[in-house]
Amino acid sequence: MTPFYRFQFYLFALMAIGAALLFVTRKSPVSAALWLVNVMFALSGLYVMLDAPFVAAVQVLVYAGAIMVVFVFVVMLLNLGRPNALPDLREVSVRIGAGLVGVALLANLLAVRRETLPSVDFAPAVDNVVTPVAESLFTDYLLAFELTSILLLVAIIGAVVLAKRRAVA
Amino acid sequence: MSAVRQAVTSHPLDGSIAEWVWLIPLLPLLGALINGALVLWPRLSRGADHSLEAREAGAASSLAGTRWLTTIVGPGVLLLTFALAVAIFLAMRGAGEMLTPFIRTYASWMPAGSLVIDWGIQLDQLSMLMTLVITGVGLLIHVFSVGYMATDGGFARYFAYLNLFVCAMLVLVLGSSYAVMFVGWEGVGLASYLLIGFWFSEKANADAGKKAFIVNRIGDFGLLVAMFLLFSTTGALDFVGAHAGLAGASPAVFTTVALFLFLGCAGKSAQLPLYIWLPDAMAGPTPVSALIHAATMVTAGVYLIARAATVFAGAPAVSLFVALIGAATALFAATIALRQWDIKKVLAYSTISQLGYMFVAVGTGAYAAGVFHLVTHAFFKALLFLGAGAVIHAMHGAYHHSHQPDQDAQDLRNMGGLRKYLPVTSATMWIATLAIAGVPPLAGFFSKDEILTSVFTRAQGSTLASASLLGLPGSTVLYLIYGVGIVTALLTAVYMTRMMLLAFGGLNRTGERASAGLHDAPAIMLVPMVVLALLTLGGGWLNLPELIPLGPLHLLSSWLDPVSGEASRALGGSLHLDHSTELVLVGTAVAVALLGIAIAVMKYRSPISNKDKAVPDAGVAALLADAYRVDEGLDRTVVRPVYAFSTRVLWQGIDQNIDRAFVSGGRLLSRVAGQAHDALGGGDVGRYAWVIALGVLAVLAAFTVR
Amino acid sequence: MRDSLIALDMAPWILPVLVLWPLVGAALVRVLTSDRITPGVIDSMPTDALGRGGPDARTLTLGVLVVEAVLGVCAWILFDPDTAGWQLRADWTWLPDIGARISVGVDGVSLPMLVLTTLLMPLALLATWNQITTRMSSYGSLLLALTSGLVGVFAALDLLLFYLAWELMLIPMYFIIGIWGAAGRTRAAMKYVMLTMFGSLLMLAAIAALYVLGGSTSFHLDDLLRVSMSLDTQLWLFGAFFLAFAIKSALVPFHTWLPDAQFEAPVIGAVILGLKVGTYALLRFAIPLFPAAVMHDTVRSVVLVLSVIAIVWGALVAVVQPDLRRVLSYSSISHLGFIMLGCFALTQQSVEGAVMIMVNHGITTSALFLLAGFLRERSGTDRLDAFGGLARVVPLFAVMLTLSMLSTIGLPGTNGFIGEFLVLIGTYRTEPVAAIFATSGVVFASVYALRAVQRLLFSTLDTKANGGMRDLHGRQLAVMGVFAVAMLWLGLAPQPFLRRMELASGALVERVRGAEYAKTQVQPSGAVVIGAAGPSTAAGVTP
Amino acid sequence: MTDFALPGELLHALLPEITLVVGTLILLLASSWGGEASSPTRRTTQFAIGIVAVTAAAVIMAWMRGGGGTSDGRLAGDGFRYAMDLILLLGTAGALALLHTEQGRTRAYQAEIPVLMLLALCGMMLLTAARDLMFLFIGFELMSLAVYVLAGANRSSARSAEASLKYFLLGAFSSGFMVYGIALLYGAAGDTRLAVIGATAAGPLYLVGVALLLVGMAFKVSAVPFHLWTPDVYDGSPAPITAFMAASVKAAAFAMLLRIMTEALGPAIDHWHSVLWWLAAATMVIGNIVALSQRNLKRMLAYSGIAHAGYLLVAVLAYSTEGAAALVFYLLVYTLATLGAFAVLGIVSEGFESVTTIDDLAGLWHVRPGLAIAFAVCLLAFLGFPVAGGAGFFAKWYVLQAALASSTPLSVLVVVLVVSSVVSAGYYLTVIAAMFNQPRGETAVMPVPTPTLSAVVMVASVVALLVLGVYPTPAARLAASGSLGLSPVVAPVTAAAP
Amino acid sequence: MMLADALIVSAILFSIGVVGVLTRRNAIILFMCVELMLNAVNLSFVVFAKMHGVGGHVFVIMVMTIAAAEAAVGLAIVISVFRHFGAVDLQNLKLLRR
Repeated sequence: MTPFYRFQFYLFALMAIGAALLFVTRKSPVSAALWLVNVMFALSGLYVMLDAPFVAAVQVLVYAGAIMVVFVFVVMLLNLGRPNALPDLREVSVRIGAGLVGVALLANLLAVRRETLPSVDFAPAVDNVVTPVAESLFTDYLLAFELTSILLLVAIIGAVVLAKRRAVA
Repeated sequence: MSAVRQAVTSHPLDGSIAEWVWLIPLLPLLGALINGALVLWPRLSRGADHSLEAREAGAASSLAGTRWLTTIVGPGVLLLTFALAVAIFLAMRGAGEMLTPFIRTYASWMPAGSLVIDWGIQLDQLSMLMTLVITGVGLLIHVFSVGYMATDGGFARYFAYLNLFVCAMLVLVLGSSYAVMFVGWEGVGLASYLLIGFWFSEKANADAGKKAFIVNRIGDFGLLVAMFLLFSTTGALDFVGAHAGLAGASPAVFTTVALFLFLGCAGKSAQLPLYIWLPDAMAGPTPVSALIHAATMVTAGVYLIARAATVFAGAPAVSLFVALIGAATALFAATIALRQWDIKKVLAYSTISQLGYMFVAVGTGAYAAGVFHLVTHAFFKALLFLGAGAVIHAMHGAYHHSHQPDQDAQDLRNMGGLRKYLPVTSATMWIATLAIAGVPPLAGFFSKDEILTSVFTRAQGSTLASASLLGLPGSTVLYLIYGVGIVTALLTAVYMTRMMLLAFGGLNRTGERASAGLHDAPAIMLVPMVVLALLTLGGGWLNLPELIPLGPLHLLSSWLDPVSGEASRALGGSLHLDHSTELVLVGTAVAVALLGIAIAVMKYRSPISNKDKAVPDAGVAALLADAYRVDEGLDRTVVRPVYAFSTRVLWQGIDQNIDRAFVSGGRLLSRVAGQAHDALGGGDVGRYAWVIALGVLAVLAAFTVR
Repeated sequence: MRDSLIALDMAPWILPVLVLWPLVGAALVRVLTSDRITPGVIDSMPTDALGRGGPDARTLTLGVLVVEAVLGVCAWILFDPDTAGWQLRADWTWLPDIGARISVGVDGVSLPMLVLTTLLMPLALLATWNQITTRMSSYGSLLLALTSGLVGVFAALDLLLFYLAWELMLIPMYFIIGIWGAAGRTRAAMKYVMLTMFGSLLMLAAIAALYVLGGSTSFHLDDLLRVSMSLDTQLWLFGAFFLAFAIKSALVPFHTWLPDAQFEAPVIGAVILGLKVGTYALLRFAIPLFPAAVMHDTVRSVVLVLSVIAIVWGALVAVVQPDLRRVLSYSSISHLGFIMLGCFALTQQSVEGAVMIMVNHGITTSALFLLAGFLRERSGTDRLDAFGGLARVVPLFAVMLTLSMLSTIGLPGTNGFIGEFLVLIGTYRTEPVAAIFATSGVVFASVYALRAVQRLLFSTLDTKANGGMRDLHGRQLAVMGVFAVAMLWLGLAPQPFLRRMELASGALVERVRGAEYAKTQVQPSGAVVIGAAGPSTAAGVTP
Repeated sequence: MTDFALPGELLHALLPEITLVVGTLILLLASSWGGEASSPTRRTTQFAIGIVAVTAAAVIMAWMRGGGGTSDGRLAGDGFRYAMDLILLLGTAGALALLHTEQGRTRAYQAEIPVLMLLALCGMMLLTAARDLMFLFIGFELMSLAVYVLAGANRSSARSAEASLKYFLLGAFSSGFMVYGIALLYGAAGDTRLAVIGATAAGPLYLVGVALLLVGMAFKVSAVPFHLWTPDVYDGSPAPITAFMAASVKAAAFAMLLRIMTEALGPAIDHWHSVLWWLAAATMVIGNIVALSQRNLKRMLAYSGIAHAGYLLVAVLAYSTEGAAALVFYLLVYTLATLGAFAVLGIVSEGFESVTTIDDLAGLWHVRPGLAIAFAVCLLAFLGFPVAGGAGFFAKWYVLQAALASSTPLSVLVVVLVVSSVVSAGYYLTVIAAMFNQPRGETAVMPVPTPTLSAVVMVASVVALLVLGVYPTPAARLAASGSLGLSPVVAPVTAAAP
Repeated sequence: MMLADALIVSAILFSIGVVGVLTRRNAIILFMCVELMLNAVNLSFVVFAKMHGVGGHVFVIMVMTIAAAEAAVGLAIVISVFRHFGAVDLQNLKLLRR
């Protein structure tokens, strides 16, 4: 593992964390959404470094590219582009409390550090990163794959049912 | 009805008329049922009438139609019973000496495991004597009642109750076990309750009945506990078995049983401190007072102690205590009787006082003397009450006819000079008065003298004299009792003479209009009085002392010897006084009686003013007139606090608050919980998320914090 | 008579029929008759709810109950007083998976209660004939369902069946109070059900625990009697059972629901609430199942003290009650103290006495509640201060009231005396102090009873309207006559009952008292082996 | 070369689900075919009930044939799956019937609503079958997404929309925790199969994973303190959907919970046992106490449902075959009672703008005795009252028995259960008292005549409850055989119950 | 070493997501915070996939699909709510309360 590799890793990590912090502190929905996109890009970088280029690609394409766009679209649709008259953030005391909760949560989650993780080789494996995913997806997790189709069907029907303009009897 | 269990050994009375003894309590019961049916029958057949007047009129006409039946049945059953009792008595006399009681069991009553309680009758000398007194005096009083109650609307009801009473009283004295006796014991209490409250439309009368029953129940509590202790010690409740089973029991058992028994006796026989019901019991019709509250029921305590002589003989200290209480009661009641204005109240306190004498007797182990006084007292006190009844009857009639119903027909201050109007009544009552005062040769003299003599004798030396009570030597206690007895005798003479003088002596205070209506009672009432007067005159012959050998000596004592003689000797020893001492004692008693009469004559010779102009009593006299204000005191210290405690603390304080706490607590809980829960979320998703996050933290912490 | 019944081979099915017949009857009544709707409601009524014609619901209900009573008498005749153990048994598989059985049987303790119930129900219905006139079909079927529950409680030997019957009583009673009760009915019914459920659900948990401890194979009492438990377990489970039964039978301090429920309930409800199912169940289940707990010193002291408190408390509070019904309720609470005392003193006499009080209470208090009902029927109230001098107006009523009150306070010669006397004399043998304190109850009892009698019957007739009051007549008089005969008969000659109780109560005492010896020989593990002697001892041995 | 064809084994194992999905897709096409004018919702609903019936037949066939699992251990073919499937199908069928009635009245629902219900059912059936966290998660989300939409099914109602949003946001939030837990468990075990996870030593990763997974499931079964959404969502959703959520969604979530607990979380029992203990206790107590103060019937039933989740958690905690059987039986009874109660609720709430309160039921018995009695039976079944409440008693009984027979007897929890049941009597009986003891108000609205399908649901539920209340053996046997395949992989350690 | 660090980053991002949920009132942003949480989880999956093989990657793909579906449904719900309430501020959504 090269120091540069390590530098890059921490750079993306810090980027993600920083962007996430900015995301939760923005008042404007649009800027918040954009900072979230930023987080996703940083994560995508981390994915690459963690030997998951396919996931990284999907992350950028689907997550940042599709899902977040929908978000921004809805924000715009509902004319929320400018900050509301009401502040979106809750009162300072709530924010401080939330921060404390977050820290406590983190402290608890960090119990996972007690686990000794195996040391793995971080040399990027260039070859054939998609095939194992595909094989797994279409054999062991075939059912899951098929199920996602139903899931998406539900999403479609749901969206149609809820959002379609219709004269209600 | 056939005997279920026959005595194993043969008995002199086997096969005699005594086998019919079960009829004795049943005949009066039959009378009660017939009379009861006569009362209720018109109601049964005329239930549909809607107006009270119509119904009562109908019932009254129906009753009038059956009045003759009641007149026959009421006293008639008593006559039959008395005849049967006499026949059995004669059979007993004829059977010679009878050392064991004649016991017949007819059915099993309460068998439960080792507990055997049978419906059984025990006929022995004591129960025979009591039966004779009850049926004899009872018969006379029934006859008297026919006249006394002649105009009362509740004629049949009255006889139903009275017959019921006689039945219960006979069960009481004939029962072969404590349990069966208890049936009669409570039965007479019930009959007494019903008869005291006979004119229940007056609240005071009903109250008096209630009070009598409740106070008696306090005594019954003692009796019950005594039975429990007897059963757990001896495993038996019949007299023979239980008394036999006590042999060898520890003195503590004897003492405890005797004490609790005495509590029962004190209640029934109106001893301190449970006497309070008896004066109030005068609310009942006067013949009832004569029969129940003078002659029979109130002496049940004396009977029971004589019956349980074995128990008391084993507990000398308790016997002393009994005697002491008896003496105290005698004196206490006598003082109150000094200042009573109600003729029946005087007699009532007099009865309490005389009962005290009887308890002195049975307490000192002179069971025969006690029973003797019981018998003579039954004669003269019944006579006094009947006389009082005749007076009241006359006064009431007079006031009624002169349309002065609000005048008190029982107040001595309204009487005076009645001798002129009621000569027979006056004469018979004077006989009784002299008897109760202890003037020889009347019955009261003999019985009272025997009691005082036996107390003095035992003080000289006996088991009792050597026992001790509360640290006092027995002989001291006995001398004290003797002194109290003498003082009481003096007071008895005083208050009785006072009563007689106020009622019959001096000038008439009834009033112009009314006095014209005063006249002696009809024959049906006078005849019983005369018979009782004769008995009072001759009653002393039942038990003549050696000192006065006018006939066969100690008839009663020797008759009762198989029942209580042994116990009597165990307590009293066999010491005999020499003739001179005895003579002095008799002389003292007679002198005291005469002195008392003299005092009263001195004081009440001069005419007193009418009630309306009477000066109220003051000081001690007022205290006596108010009977030491015991009732008021009890009301203030016991009755009202208990009521207040029940109402304020137990009921409203605790019960209702438990209730309220339950209901409103539930409501409060649900409301508070609901509100608290709303405060948690209140519809705001953000807050819900908060709760979830905190929940996550808690769950996580449970897993990660070790 | 008995032989012919045996010849009919009635014994094996009489109890199941007794339990099920009222349920069948309830269905019949509901199907064949319809609720008579009060006119005011009809306007807003859809036509289908108006119902059909058909026979009179009351009459039909009465008919069913009379048949039940006849069957009850048959059971009484079939019962052999000289045989120990369960009789008239029936035992069918019910839920094979968990081992629950429909197992019924009676012994000398349950038989009197069962027969009493079957006889009481038609009498009570007859006496309250005109008091409930709305929705009689529902009323009749609820009453019948309730009867079934009551009989089931007395007959069940399988604990699950018992529990079902136990709860089956609750819902009809809730509705009878809640629908036909007085103004405060909803609250009273709610309180009754909530408290009872609290107890009975704890008991359910205890039954489950007992069942699991016994190997999860059977609910039969005989089998559960053989379960061995440590003292601690016994104490906990006994506590749950005891709480259930103490609440149901209104032991101080769980008694406050009773006066309210009996006050608000229609008369027949009050009568049924007076049936001592709680103490019966205590005697049948809680005491024999947990002998070591029953003999535990602390438990005994607590229960005995509570019993004595109940006796005195009930009597004292009864003294100051303004209504006849409340007086009666509190007198019940006082009686309950005697029953508890008898159950826990555990001598032959006290146990027999306790059962006698249960029976007597069913007779006497029922009579009194019916009388209170007659008062209300006639004048709309039973406040003591609304009356006075009634003895003049309604002498038959007065005689019955006085007789019943005397029975309540245990006057010798009435049935009340037998039970109290036996309980006290038996208790004195083992618990003299408690017995002495309890005996003081006889004094307080006379205070409340005579006060009520005096306020109602004696004094002046001060209310004009009461002068026109109608005396007992016809149906009511006949019913009351039966009660009067029963009171005197049981008071003078109770041995038909005592004889039947003898063996059962002896066996009970022996079973529990026997455990006392075992307690001295605690095994190393701390477990007390109980009932190892097998079903023959459990079922009853000649003492 | 990998064979990408759908393996026969999988087809075999998923026959009921495939039946359902194929039927649903056909229905979807058919429903859009009709166009809007003909208001196809009721017809769609009827067909949907038919599809449910066919699926039920498929389930029964699969069960009778036996051994329907896959060899890779990702799908179970045990009795638990099929028994739970049947309960879910029952609940769905009932909810569809109620929807049919509701639609007949309000015409507020689109034809796709029954389709969504069937798709949600598909997710639920996956939850009962899956033994792989990935399938479970997808099934879970499938169910959840459909139900989020269903909560907002009444598009004309703001309350419905609000319920939908609340449910959605909180559901997504909690499933975030859950999926994080799954990730950690995957990290600890290296596989998503439950069996593999269950054979893993409980390290830190594992424990934190269990904790977060628990949170996610606790949310879905609405255990305290993750329950706050329940009353709002039940209140705002259309009544048939509420019934669907109360009965089927809860049952599916419990099926998932039980399977995961038993097959995957054995190694951590020492840790989660006490946590779940407290959750169960708090759920029972708080659910019941808060329900006391509710006047709105749907909210009251929501809190009652929360309390029932607590009872069911006790069955889970028993951690035994008996516990599993008790859970199945309980869910069956709960489904029946819920359907019956909502059937009545649907009828009596006709004509009310927003909420139906206890006061609206006052005197119901006097005008519509049948409705009142049916409702009372269902409430008493919730209460666990014997005979009158029918099988509700046995449901509680089996739970009690399992809890006490558990290797770590849950005595204290049993007492909590019992006492909180008494509290629950407080609100159930208040409703009953209102219906029976109070007079019908002058101005009270007369309930509509009972529609056929509602009547069928109501009567069938009540009769089933009552019959099973006297003779529960058939259902108990079904439940018992429904739990056979579900014995704990790791024998429960003697855990320290608080 | 870096695996552990990556997990920590994941935990931090997750916590930030939770904090966001707790501090925001706008439904859409709240939903975005949930998306952040999912992203954090995905990072964990990828890390574990590095340890255990591609199963994690498949899971990430599934999560993304689900997130997409959720977004579709969620935003539809938001729109529906907006139609009724004219806002998506959670503090305005208080029809459903006691």
